Amino acid sequence: MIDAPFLLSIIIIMPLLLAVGVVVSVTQRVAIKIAPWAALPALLAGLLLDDGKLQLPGMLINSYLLFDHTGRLFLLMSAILWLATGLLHQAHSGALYAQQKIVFKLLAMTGCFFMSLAGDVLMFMTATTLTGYSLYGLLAQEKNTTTREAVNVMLVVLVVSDIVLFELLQLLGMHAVSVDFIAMRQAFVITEQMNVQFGLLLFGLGAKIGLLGLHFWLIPVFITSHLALRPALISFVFSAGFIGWLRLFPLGEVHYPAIGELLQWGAWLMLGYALLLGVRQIHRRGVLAVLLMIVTALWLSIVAAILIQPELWLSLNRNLVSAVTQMGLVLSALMIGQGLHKHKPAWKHRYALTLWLAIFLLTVAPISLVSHFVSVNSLTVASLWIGAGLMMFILWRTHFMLLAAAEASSKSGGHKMRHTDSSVTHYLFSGLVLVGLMTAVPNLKMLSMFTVFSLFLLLGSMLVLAWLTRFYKPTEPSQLMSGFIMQQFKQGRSMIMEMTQYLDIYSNRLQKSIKKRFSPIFVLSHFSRYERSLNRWSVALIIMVLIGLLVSVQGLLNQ
Amino acid sequence: MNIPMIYALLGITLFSVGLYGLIVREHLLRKILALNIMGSGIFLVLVALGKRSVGDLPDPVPHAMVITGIVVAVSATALALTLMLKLVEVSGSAVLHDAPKERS
Amino acid sequence: MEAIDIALGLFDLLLVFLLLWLAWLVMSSEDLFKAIVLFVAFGLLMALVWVRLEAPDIALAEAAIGAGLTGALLMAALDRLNAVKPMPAAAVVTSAKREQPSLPSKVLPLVALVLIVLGLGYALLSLPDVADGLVPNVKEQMAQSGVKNPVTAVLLNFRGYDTLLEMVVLLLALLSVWSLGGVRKLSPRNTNPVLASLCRVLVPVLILVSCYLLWVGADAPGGAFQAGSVLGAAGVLLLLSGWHVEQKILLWPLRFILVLGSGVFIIIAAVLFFTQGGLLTYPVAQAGWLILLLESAATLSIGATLAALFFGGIPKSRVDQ
Amino acid sequence: MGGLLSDAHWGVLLILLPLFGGLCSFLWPGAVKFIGLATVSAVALSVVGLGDQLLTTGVYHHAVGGWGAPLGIDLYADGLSLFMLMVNALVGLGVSIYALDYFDQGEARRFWPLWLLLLGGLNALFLSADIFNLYVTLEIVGLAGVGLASLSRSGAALDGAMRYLMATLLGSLCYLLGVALLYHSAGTVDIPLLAERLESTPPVWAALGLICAGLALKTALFPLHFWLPKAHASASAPVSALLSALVVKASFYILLRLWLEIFSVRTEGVDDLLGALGMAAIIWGSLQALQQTRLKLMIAYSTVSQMGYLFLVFPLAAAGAFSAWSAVAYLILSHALAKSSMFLVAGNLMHFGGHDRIADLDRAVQRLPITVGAFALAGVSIMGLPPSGGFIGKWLLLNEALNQGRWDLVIVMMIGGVLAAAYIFKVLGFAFTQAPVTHEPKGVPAIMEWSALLLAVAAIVLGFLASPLMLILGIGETVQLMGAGQ
Amino acid sequence: MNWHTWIPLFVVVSSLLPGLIIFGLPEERVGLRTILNLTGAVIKLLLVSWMIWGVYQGDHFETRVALLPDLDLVLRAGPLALFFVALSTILWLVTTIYAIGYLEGSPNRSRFFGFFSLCVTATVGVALAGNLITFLLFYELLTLATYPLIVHRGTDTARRAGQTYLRYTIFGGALILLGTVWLYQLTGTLEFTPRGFLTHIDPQHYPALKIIFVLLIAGLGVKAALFPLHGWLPQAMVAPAPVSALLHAVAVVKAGAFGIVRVVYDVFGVEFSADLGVTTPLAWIAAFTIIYGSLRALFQDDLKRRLAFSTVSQVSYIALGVAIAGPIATIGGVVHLVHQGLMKITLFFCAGNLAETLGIHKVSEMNGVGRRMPWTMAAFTVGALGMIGAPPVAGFISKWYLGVGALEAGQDWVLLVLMGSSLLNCAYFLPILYSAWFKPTPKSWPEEHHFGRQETAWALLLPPLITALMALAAGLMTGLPFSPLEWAKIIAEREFYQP
Repeated sequence: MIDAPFLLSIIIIMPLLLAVGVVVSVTQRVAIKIAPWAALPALLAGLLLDDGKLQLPGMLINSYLLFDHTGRLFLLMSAILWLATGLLHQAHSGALYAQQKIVFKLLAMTGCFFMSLAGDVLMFMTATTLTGYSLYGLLAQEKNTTTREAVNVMLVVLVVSDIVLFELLQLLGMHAVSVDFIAMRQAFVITEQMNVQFGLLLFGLGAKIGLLGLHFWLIPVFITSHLALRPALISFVFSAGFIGWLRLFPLGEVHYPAIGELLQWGAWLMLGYALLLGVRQIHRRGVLAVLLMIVTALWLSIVAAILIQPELWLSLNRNLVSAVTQMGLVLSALMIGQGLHKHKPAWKHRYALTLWLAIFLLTVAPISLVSHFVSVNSLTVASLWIGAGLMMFILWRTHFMLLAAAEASSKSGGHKMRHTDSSVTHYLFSGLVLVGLMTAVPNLKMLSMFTVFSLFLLLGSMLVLAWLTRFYKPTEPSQLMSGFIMQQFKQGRSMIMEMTQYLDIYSNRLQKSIKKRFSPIFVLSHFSRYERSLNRWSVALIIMVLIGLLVSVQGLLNQ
Repeated sequence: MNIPMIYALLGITLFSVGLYGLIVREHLLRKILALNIMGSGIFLVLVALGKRSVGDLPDPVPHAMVITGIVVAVSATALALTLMLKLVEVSGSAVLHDAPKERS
Repeated sequence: MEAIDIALGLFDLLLVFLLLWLAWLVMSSEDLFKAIVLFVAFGLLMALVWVRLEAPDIALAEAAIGAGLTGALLMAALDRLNAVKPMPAAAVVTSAKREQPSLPSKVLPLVALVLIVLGLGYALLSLPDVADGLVPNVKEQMAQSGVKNPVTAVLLNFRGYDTLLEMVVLLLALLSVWSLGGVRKLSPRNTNPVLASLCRVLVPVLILVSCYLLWVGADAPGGAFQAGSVLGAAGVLLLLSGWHVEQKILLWPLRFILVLGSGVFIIIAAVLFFTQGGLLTYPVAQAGWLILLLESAATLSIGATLAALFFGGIPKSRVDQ
Repeated sequence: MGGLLSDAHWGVLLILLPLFGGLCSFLWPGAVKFIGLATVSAVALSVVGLGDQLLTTGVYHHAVGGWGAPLGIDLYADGLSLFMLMVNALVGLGVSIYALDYFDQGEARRFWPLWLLLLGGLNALFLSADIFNLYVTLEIVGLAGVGLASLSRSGAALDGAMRYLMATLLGSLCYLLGVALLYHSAGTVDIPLLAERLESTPPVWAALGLICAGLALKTALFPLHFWLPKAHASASAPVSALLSALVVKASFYILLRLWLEIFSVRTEGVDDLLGALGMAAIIWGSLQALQQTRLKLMIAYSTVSQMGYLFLVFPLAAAGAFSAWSAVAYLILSHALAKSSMFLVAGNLMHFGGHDRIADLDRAVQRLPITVGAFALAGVSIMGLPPSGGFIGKWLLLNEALNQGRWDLVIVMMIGGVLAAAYIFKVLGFAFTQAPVTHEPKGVPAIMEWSALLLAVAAIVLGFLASPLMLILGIGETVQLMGAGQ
Repeated sequence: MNWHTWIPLFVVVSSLLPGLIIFGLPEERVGLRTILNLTGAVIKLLLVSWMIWGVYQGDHFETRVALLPDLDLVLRAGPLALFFVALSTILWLVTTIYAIGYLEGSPNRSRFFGFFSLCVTATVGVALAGNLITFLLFYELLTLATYPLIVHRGTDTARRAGQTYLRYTIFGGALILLGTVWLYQLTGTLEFTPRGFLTHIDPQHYPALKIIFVLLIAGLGVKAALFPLHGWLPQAMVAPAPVSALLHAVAVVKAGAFGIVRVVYDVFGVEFSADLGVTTPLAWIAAFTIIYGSLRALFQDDLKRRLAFSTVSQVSYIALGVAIAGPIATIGGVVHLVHQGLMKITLFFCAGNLAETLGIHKVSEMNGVGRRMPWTMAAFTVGALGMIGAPPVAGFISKWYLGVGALEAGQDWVLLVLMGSSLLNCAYFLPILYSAWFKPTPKSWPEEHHFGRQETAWALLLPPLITALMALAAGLMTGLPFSPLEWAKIIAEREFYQP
């Protein structure tokens, strides 16, 4: 392992240089060629470099790049996913796709790497906003209005969550001695209004990973996003959401059983809601959005457990991170791979095999963490098992529905996807699943025989259940948007617009009326009448006499 | 109430009559006359009060002042008359209008 | 003795009453010509008052300038006024009636008038009965003044600076009149023989009188201003009788004479300034001569100025009349 | 010449020179411009001479004819009169340079003699210490002013001149009656002696009343300002500059001088009356100025308003503080410079455009940048914005008013400043906008533009010369006396 | 070394002299005029950097000229003064380049550049003023110098805008004059002393001091566009773009804000004014202006009016920072002085570019403009993000310090105001970005000028990019020793909170 922290900076500088290259017309052609491989240095660094810290002298307020275990794992995940995005982009759009897209892509990539390497809070905020806005730039390129609307909602949520996070950091900043994560965590520990700050954290970070109240943007964006952008989306969501938790929230150092209980029940609620949504959801990527919600629910239950028994954190830390990255990779694999079987019947068996493996890996990740809680917190164990079961059930159900749909369409001769680029997706699909397998290896070792057996039992039962319910089709497809909240949002916006519009109109009208009534000419006109009378000789001289008399009388008085 | 005091009182009455004329009468020639009468009134006051000196020689300084005053009065009157004539030539009336017409 | 005093007292009261009545008439008379004639009469009575107040110099000046010349100027102005805008008597009356001054603008001045008279009267009455002012100072310094007549001494020596400025005032008046451009020439009178002969007799006499007044000024009432005004009267008489100044005198000599009075004064002041080191400090020995020189120059220029003022505009030569 | 220079009587020179110049220019109309300019510059030099003489030897005192106070007439020059002489010299120089090119041949021949005699009269007025002598100089200034005002012989000019003549004569006669009363109650006409001999007896009060009324009429204080706008607006430009800057100030100077010496001890109520009239003048003058559509009338009304500022000093002077006097002297100098520059600018615009309607200042900025620049700088001084002399005057006056807790004066001064800004920027606003070109513009000679600018710049530079000028004001104990007296 | 006494004067003269010369230049001498302008700017930059280096070492620069016997004009280069002078000098250089490009071929440019240099002289004077009287002198000079620039176009609307501008500023000037005289009356001195010179005044004058504070802040508030007195700013947008860029984003508005900082810190002293109880109402007004400005900006279809209202709200951040009497909040307020200047001038440059090249004045006409003018819109985006407070660009640092400072000073409600204003900023900036980048371009632009290959003239394009980069660098590189933030810290520690 090379101990050279300065190499870390290359990870960030490389994509930026390429972005500049793309913009400058001279080097545009070369830069576009290299663009897809921009994630390579991050991958190599993730593999070869050992932990370290790089102090950036001028940058922000004494900020530095931190490269530790969680950083490494998330960096690897983002690197792989961005590599996949690059390849998919090149494969799918073929021709020299819009220069604007590449610039946004490279910027988003830099942002993601920055997030995993950020050593201090402000750097992390910069990275999140950079990625958020450039991803928005990428997603908003689509022509049809529904995607536009969905992505706009996403942006609004992102911006609001950023502002909330910024306020939280300011609240912490008051107590923190400096701006980096460690100091922030101490600040978190010693604050009095813990619940206010935890609420802000939950809102700020939850918005990105689809917390219950803020999940409405997730499904539409997952469904409408362009094929090549899906891995990037997952990488942004996972790193923006989970790195924030891991770095900012002092897991293991703070003991708040009250909040823990509340969070636990929140997680249960989320799981129930996810089940409801999953069943009603027919679109294959919509389902994956629900899966993401389930993952978040599991994460919250784990956090709740740690809040109740902080000492669990030490042992749990490493596997939790690897489990999360594993789930991320598998989810992104499913995002690309699901539904591939339609156009390449020959690859059907390989596809079925990888799908099975993916589902297995996805569900085994939470189960592998069960061993930590088995003796301590039964509720968390139950939620983990239920979560895994739910995931399996929903995945299988969508798989069977896809199979049924495939038969129906093959009978009616549905449209054929373009064949050429689907091969790349195949390879990437299986590649990502294999990488997921590799990250899962350390966790699998932890599995006891009993858990493996019960896992397979669960797998079988879920398979049967999914097979039975594959014919139940929800009557009307769930709208693209979870309608109700969107309407509220729209009406609220228009109402505010009108209210402040009146403010504008009234102030103009007020100004005009003042000008008309008290205009100087109006006031002065009746002064000129007095002036004319003053100009008459007799009046003036009488006044003069009066003044003379006044003066002499004055003299007499105070003689 | 000796003689000089009477004449002094006459002087101030003449001054007031002149002032009254100046205020009330509108024709410029009359105003010039009024000014002259006021002037004589003031000269009267000057010389009359000068007479109160003991001995036979009345105070010569007011006399000198009055002679200067008379010359100044005549030059002012001459100028006023010429100005009035020019004004009449131009504006046609020897009365200082309060310029309602020229109020632009 | 009392009889004379009583008579004189009665005479004074009569004079005071007459003057007041005349002043009121001048102010309230409707017809301008009448007003001017009354004003001339007022002037003559004023001369009488000056005699009563033992101010012979002023009496002379008042008679010559106050009554005579101002009267002439007013008459000439009225004549020109009628020539420019023949003012029908009715027009004057109607104009007066049209703007019949409303009651307050009539009563208010009267009230103000009465207040002024009362105020000033009270002020005068509280003055001490006997105050000899600057008489002692004048008596002391009379010796050095170089003249015997105290008024001339004050006028030309003690307060010579005032006289210098006064000459400038006279010149200024003339300058302004000339800068206003010529007024209409007097309406041409057919020079009737009586006026011509009177003029031939009277002018030399007037010139003689002015010279006498100039000379006697040093010792007795007289002096530059009285002499000058008499000379001016002579000039007016000549102008009235249609006499015209020749071309060649018009340009430079006339201006020289007009400027002579103040010019000499300033030159002497400058000379004295350089020699004596002060403004108008006459050396005691030559004081008398210097005053005489000043007075003669002043007489000449006053006469010319007063005549020119009567004439109105810049006298053009006969050619471009 | 050395001996002559050091102890020479510069004062006498100041009086004789202009009179002599006036006579020569009357005698030799051909060389009138040369004589005029020579005399004015000679006067300016002698003012400088007098200045350094005063600085070295203190107050200048000269008995005319060697007769001494009660009998003869005294010339007296202290800080205040030197300041006024400086105003004369500066504005006189500027206006004379302007007049070189402004008048055609005929008018020039009539302008210069009158102007030089006026200058002589003003110098005599500022130097004399004898109230009857002041009357005669007042007459000279009055008649010369009327002569100059009626120079252009237009209908409006004659009407204005007539009103001005009537007002001046009436004012002088009242003043003369006042002098008579003073003479007969104190037996002398010399100011220092009067100061010693006068007690508060009824005649003195009557005299005070008459003199205040007469001089207020001549200074066009608020209710008696009816003659000023027409006279100053209708006269030709350099003449209205002289009238506004110098002549109006002369009668104020006499009132100030008499107040300083004779009356201040006895008057409590009267100075508040004058202060009240001053305040009314500021407000009324500005309001009227705002309404005028013609530039020269506006500037004339602005004079009425600015004169109000000068009268504010009377209520403050009761405590005899030195800063009140220096404030008023400063205001006089800066107003004289700024106002004369403004009238010269108005002259330029009339000469260029044939009219001075404010609304149709057709893009004057583009065609006459120097003139509009001069107007702007002069405006800055009139408004009392910082870099200018007007600001220093306003600052001192404000300081003094606050010192004595006179809040009414402070408020009025503020309103006056804002109103002044209103009507000045109204003109500047129009200078930028395009108006329909109604006439064929006539070129304005460079001298006329530059002399206007020179005066305006002087008003601004004045702002930076505060301390040396205050030193000059300090000469002569009259001001200190007042201060020390209280 | 007597050099130190004359440098501040040279700095002021270095823009006054070219200005006066340019006034005299005939219209067609473009080359000479540009050289004069640029040399003036460069000389000033060098002098300023020399002074910055000097002050950093602790030297003392002061020029003293006697104005009145006991009152003199002082030009003193303290850290705070240099902070503002550096900002205005750099931006003057950039804006001159921009103005040369913008006014190509338009009438009476000599007059324009003359007054332009006068404005900068006045701004530098305001910054370097050592006592309240000098401040007042240059403050009024600024009013006089900006008026002709506003009415430069000579149209009737310009005249009316000039009229309203004057009505406000002259009124403000009068208030300040009254306050200054009264203060001079009470204390006898007007020198800016680090912790204020009013501590020794005996308490019975306190009500008077309160009124003086209100007078001064109202007078300064006119230029700093605090709520009731902001009416002139949106109307002054009728002026040409470089005028509205330098003056209404940097010089005039900042002079007002800088004045408020000076009055609160160097005249009253922040502790004294806090326990005098005057800072909280100021904080309330500033907060209300922030919200009001943003609300009004929401509905202005005219781009420059929207930016004007956003200036109204942004400048009140500085007032807010000052009013929260805490060291960190001060740093936030003072550093926002520079950050807001950099960001806002970029936005105005871009607005000028759009108006000049494509004839766009309305926000509704800006669909797809990102494609036609990508670089200008990139600069606009950087500026807009900065305004919103998005981290990489400079805006978020000042918001960060303001927020933390407010909390430290115990004024929690300020946090809500900051949050609300950030939201509103997003509400009126993001739609512009969205419509510029993602909406289809219209068939034709109102009046399009083509400049060969690049999107617009170099002189128009370079300045916004430079200022955008500066804003980005001020955001990213705040750690560097001479960055605005470090300098603000020096100001806070040296000038305001000396032990």
